[in-house]
Amino acid sequence: KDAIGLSVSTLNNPFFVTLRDGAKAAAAKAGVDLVVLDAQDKVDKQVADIEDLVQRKVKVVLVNPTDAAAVVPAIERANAAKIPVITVDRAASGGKVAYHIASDNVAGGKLAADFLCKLLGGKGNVVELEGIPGSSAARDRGKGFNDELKARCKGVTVVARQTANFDRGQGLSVMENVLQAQRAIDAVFAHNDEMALGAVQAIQASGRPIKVVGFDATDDAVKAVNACKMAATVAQQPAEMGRLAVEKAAALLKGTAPAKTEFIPVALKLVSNASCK
Amino acid sequence: MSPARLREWLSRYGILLAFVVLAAALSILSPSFLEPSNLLNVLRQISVNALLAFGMTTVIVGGGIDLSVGSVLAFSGALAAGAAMAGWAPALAMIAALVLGAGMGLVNGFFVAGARIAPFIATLGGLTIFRGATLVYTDGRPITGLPDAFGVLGNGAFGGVPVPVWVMLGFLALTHFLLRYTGLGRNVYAVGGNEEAARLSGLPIVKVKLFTYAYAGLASALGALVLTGRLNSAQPTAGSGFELDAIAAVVVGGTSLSGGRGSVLGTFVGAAIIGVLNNGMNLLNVSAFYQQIVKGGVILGALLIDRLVATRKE
Amino acid sequence: MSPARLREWLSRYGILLAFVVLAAALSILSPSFLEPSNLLNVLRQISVNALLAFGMTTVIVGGGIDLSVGSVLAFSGALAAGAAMAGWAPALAMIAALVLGAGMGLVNGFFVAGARIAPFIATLGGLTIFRGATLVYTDGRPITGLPDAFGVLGNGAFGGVPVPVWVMLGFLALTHFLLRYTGLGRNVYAVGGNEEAARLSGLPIVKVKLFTYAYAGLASALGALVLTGRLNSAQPTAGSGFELDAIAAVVVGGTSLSGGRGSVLGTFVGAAIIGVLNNGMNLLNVSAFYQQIVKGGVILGALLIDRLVATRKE
Amino acid sequence: MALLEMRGIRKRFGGVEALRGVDLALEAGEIHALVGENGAGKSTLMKVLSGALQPDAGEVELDGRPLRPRNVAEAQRAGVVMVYQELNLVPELTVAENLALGHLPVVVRYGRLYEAARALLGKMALELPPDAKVSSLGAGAQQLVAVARAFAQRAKVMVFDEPTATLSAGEVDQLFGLIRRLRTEGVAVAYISHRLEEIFELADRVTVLRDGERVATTGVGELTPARVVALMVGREVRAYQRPAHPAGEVLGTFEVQAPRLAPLSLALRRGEIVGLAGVVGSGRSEALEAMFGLRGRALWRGEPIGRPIDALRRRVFLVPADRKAQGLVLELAARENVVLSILPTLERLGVVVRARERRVVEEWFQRLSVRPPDPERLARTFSGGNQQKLVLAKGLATAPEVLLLEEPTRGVDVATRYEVYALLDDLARGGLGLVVSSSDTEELCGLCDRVLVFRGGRVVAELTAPLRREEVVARVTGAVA
Ligand SMILES: Nc1ncnc2c1ncn2[C@@H]1O[C@H](COP(=O)(O)OP(=O)(O)OP(=O)(O)O)[C@@H](O)[C@H]1O
Ligand SMILES: Nc1ncnc2c1ncn2[C@@H]1O[C@H](COP(=O)(O)OP(=O)(O)OP(=O)(O)O)[C@@H](O)[C@H]1O
Ligand SMILES: O[C@@H]1[C@H](O)[C@H](O)CO[C@H]1O
Ligand SMILES: [Mg+2]
Ligand SMILES: [Mg+2]
Repeated sequence: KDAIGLSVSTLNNPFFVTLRDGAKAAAAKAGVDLVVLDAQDKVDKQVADIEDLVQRKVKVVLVNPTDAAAVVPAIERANAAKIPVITVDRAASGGKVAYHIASDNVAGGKLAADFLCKLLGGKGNVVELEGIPGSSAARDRGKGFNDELKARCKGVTVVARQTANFDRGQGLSVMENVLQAQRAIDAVFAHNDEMALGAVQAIQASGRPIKVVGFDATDDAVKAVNACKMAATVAQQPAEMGRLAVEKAAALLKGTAPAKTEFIPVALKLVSNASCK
Repeated sequence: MSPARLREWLSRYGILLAFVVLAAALSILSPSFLEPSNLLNVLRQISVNALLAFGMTTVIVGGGIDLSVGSVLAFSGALAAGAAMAGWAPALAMIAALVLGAGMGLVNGFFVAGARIAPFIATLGGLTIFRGATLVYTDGRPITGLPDAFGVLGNGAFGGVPVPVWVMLGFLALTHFLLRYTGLGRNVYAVGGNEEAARLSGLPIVKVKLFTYAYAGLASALGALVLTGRLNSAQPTAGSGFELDAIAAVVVGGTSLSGGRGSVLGTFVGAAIIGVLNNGMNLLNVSAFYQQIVKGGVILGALLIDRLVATRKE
Repeated sequence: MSPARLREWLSRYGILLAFVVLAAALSILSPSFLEPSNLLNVLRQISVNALLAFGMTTVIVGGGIDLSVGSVLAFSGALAAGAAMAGWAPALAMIAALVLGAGMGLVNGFFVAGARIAPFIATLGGLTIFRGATLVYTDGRPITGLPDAFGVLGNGAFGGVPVPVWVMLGFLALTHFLLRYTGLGRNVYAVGGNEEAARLSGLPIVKVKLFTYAYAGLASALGALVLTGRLNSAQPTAGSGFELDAIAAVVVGGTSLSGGRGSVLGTFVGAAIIGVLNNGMNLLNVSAFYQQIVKGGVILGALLIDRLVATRKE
Repeated sequence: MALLEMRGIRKRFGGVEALRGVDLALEAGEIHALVGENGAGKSTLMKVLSGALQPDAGEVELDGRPLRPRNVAEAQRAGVVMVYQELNLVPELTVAENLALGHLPVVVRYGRLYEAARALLGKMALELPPDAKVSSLGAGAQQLVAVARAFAQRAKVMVFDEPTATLSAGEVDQLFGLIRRLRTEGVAVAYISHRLEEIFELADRVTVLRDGERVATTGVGELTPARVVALMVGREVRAYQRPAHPAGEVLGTFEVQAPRLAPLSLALRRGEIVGLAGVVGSGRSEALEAMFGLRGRALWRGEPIGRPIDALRRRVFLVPADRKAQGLVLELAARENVVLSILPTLERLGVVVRARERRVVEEWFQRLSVRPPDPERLARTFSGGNQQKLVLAKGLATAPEVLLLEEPTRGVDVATRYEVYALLDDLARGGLGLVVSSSDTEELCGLCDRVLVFRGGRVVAELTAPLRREEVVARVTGAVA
């Protein structure tokens, strides 16, 4: 049986666990082995993991980069071994990549900006909790969000911008800090739901009325939106990403798909709750 | 007071003094610092670190060290949450987690006391293993939707004081009593201070060490319950890196890393210094990146002054 | 050979044996393990950890410990990258980073040897401060687009052997020579083995300790250059947690955490065991979450067997 | 039938056979002295008895019942208590806590604990504060705490392993009183000491060990000191007396200032051995350590010595009292210890030149006849006396002009001791000046040209050869002002 490898930035985030599950199901259906390695958000471990996948002679490498630049040498190593590479959810900034399968994160950032703008009536102070610096997801969401505010919603200003590395615990502590420092905050945009839920925890403890928008639509976040603890979340489809990636890989294996650089966007939608005030 | 006792008192007083100076400076710089609500806020924020640090003090006084506290916290938190989700009564799930936390500590203790592997490396193994076990158990996903009882432990209040603060103070009193006023506690000092002497005095070295690690495990599990409540969920990554914070609180509080000396009251002051520092920098709007520099600098500075005072007195 | 030397040799041999058994098991389980390309692969993968661990060995033999190596790595990597981006010649930027890394080590050394703060806590301060400095310097963002020279250090090859492997072996030879054949190296063992005796023998204790920390800083900076090359960028979070990996390699390699004993060759074996373990589990498709459990378990198991062998021989 | 019978006890440590089938019987109400050279097996035998070590073979009977303690606590419960050769207290705990260690109640009530400690100390006529940390006490007081702890337990058999090594004369008298009281209470006492006069003052019977075997057990009345020594070493030995020799010119003068010490000036001649005498705390150690820059301030030939490194530069070397803690790096080879202070002179471009190193090490191994003559062995594996020679070799390799020695033969057996004396004499003849601080008056009298007697931080007398022990003792104890 042929094997394909999947190097994930971290499996400590339910988003990627779902992505992995989608990939596993697709692999079972396609009749290939799937080797999943967890980089634990460490750039150096991810490089070593991909090297080991190349060594193991997997037929295709699927990569969800921890950092866009740091992963490049590893991708080049796979290229040198003539193993096709597909990036999933986050992009690499170099190397030869056959497909890039991800949400259109710039569009997702815009979606969040438009929603918040309307919610705040075009005026207010926003805090932005950034994902891992150097990951394309964080960069693109930040770009989409901020460009949109500057272009179409000048009344809303970003008063604090800090990274919480896509992590819930850090979302809590960073938000606690920001709450101490900033007197006037109307809303928070977090680059993912884990950070958003951490921020919600801090905001509840402070008792201040602040709207929170997240990204991913994880089960927890959807529950929070339904309970009016979060205003909205931009839904990604991680299982779909995993499935698509494995299917593309299988097609490459059979030679039924061409190996050319192509971005395959995965649909996004906003999950909100109109019954909250 | 004999000169030696005076010196000891002064050297403890040195850190208290540092604390008072720090607090005074902050209350001048930021008017909101001294508000009762902020003080309670600081106490709540330090509660988890303080709980771990109390357990860590016990281990360190006994001549060891425990790097696995953060992982034990994560695992016992996940187990408590998992049990509750499986339908156990919350109280029962919590008690089970405390017992299991102590059990994980015992495993560490076995490698240190039974197999005589250096504590640093034995508990480094524990750090890796219990973290892995947490990931396997939770499948990398947070456990959410916990019964309200957990939230009360993390975010509730009683008589105007947050529940985590009560838990912390209760455990402080318990640990202080244990170390200071029980035969077992004195044996911990003896084993940490001079293991050979303790052995020749017929003390049960292995049991004493097992106890210290089990106690640290218990403290971690207690911290897990508070943190799970505060985050309203059990996180697979909870507690990573907490071991270094806990050790910092212990050392700043005047406990010697070579064992046999120290007190949990000092550790409390140590944890408070670190907490006040974090809180103060937030109030003063020090940028997050600079906070780390300032924090490291202030801690080293405090120890430096402490050292100078101690040396002058020698 | 005298019995004591034989025992010493056997106890070192114990770890080598563990290594051989592990490697044999892996080569049976996975046919690709013993391929030369994979062995070079493993060597390249352990190079950064090994470099840090060589520096760490020097500090530990000298009776200290250095928790700041990961942060020193991040900071000196960022400084090298920053200088190169500012237009410095790559070689110059690299040399500057090595000097600055050694300088950061000296700062640690000052707190330990000059101010006599316990090494654990002094370098924990260093860990925080240098990480903060890195974040401030990089504004928390990776530095990318480096000149090719960096890539060569990380990913180039010379005579079929990757450059990082040459760097590692060269630094291994240098460190071994230094510790074993120079007066300074002898002094490191003496100071770590019995500081009081070293003082009464007229050794310059403070200078010796400063040297060990500076050397660890240099090793971290060298690791930074290799890692920056391997990642084609300087990452602000690079190296976090590396201190524990480095210490694990040192201890698994048979160096005593209490100082005065050990060898950098043992550390190399220790780093290799850990590297082979990581590589082997990836080749064997051990599930990611279980990898941590297996890793912790194998390391503790190896130490346990080592202990049993050593005890039987006493 | 004896209270305690040990039969055929064997114990091996790696290659060393410490005990080769030793029998020993202790009667209730006797003080039984154990003597023998260093490494003869005295401590090992007693540790087997006290549960600190497990024998390889042999049996022990107490009161006719077999005794096989697996640890110290079991032996204590059976009624065997030992005061160990190495001080075994917990420095950070109080006197009272140390006294009760191993028997602390579940909940400690300090009021009661101190009360009990005070009562115990009072009964023993010891004036020690129960609430003081042990680390705040002097060495002698600490030893008395260890003794008191043993007394606190109701024991049938009590063992004392070199208990007087750190005691002053007064404290020794106190201890002897207590031990005699044990005898009247019917306790069997085993007493180990290298000080023969103590044996003759105290013991009823004497057992002599040599190389892990018992060579004799006799009533003390049937023995003379010379006979005991002969049994210990297997031949006759007479007290050491340094042969006559001419005095040299003045080498230089030490001007010493140290806390708790009156200013002191000592002019030292070539070939001269000056002794420093005094009880513990009299200031003789302070004076010696100040000359090496360990405390206070000293001038040598007008140049300041503030740190050991200053002293070494001025060719002054100290052989410290505690060779394990201060003298040697135990985990390094003997070779590495011997050259530790002269590494810079052996280096070329920072690298130690092995040939030069070997030459130095071989020379000193030979001149001091270190045994076994294997420089590659770890320092830890040499016996006490030979470790002492290693420390001396390290010092002599620096080519000193002045050699300071603190308790140069503490815990060193008679035969080796004489080797050390002859060596010191040899060095003095070679033109060195020596200053020896010792609590052994026999040693001072046999070895020194003159002796400075310290009391309360000042020199109260200077005695010159011929030295008589009675006079030195009288001055030291203050019996004669
Ligand atoms: N833990 C040990 N490991 C190895 N050898 C030991 C150990 N303890 C004792 N020995 C050896 O056993 C022998 C007997 O030692 P022991 O301590 O009983 O002698 P001793 O008669 O008490 O000497 P001293 O008068 O110096 O105290 C010596 O050769 C000693 O080196
Ligand atoms: N760890 C060891 N391994 C091997 N041999 C040892 C060891 N320790 C001691 N020995 C041997 O035991 C003998 C005596 O050593 P020991 O240290 O007990 O001497 P000692 O005269 O009792 O010293 P002290 O009076 O300082 O206690 C020596 O022959 C030495 O080689
Ligand atoms: O898109 C993903 C998710 O938003 C996740 O929560 C963190 O990593 C990003 O790349
Ligand atoms: Mg001995
Ligand atoms: Mg002895």
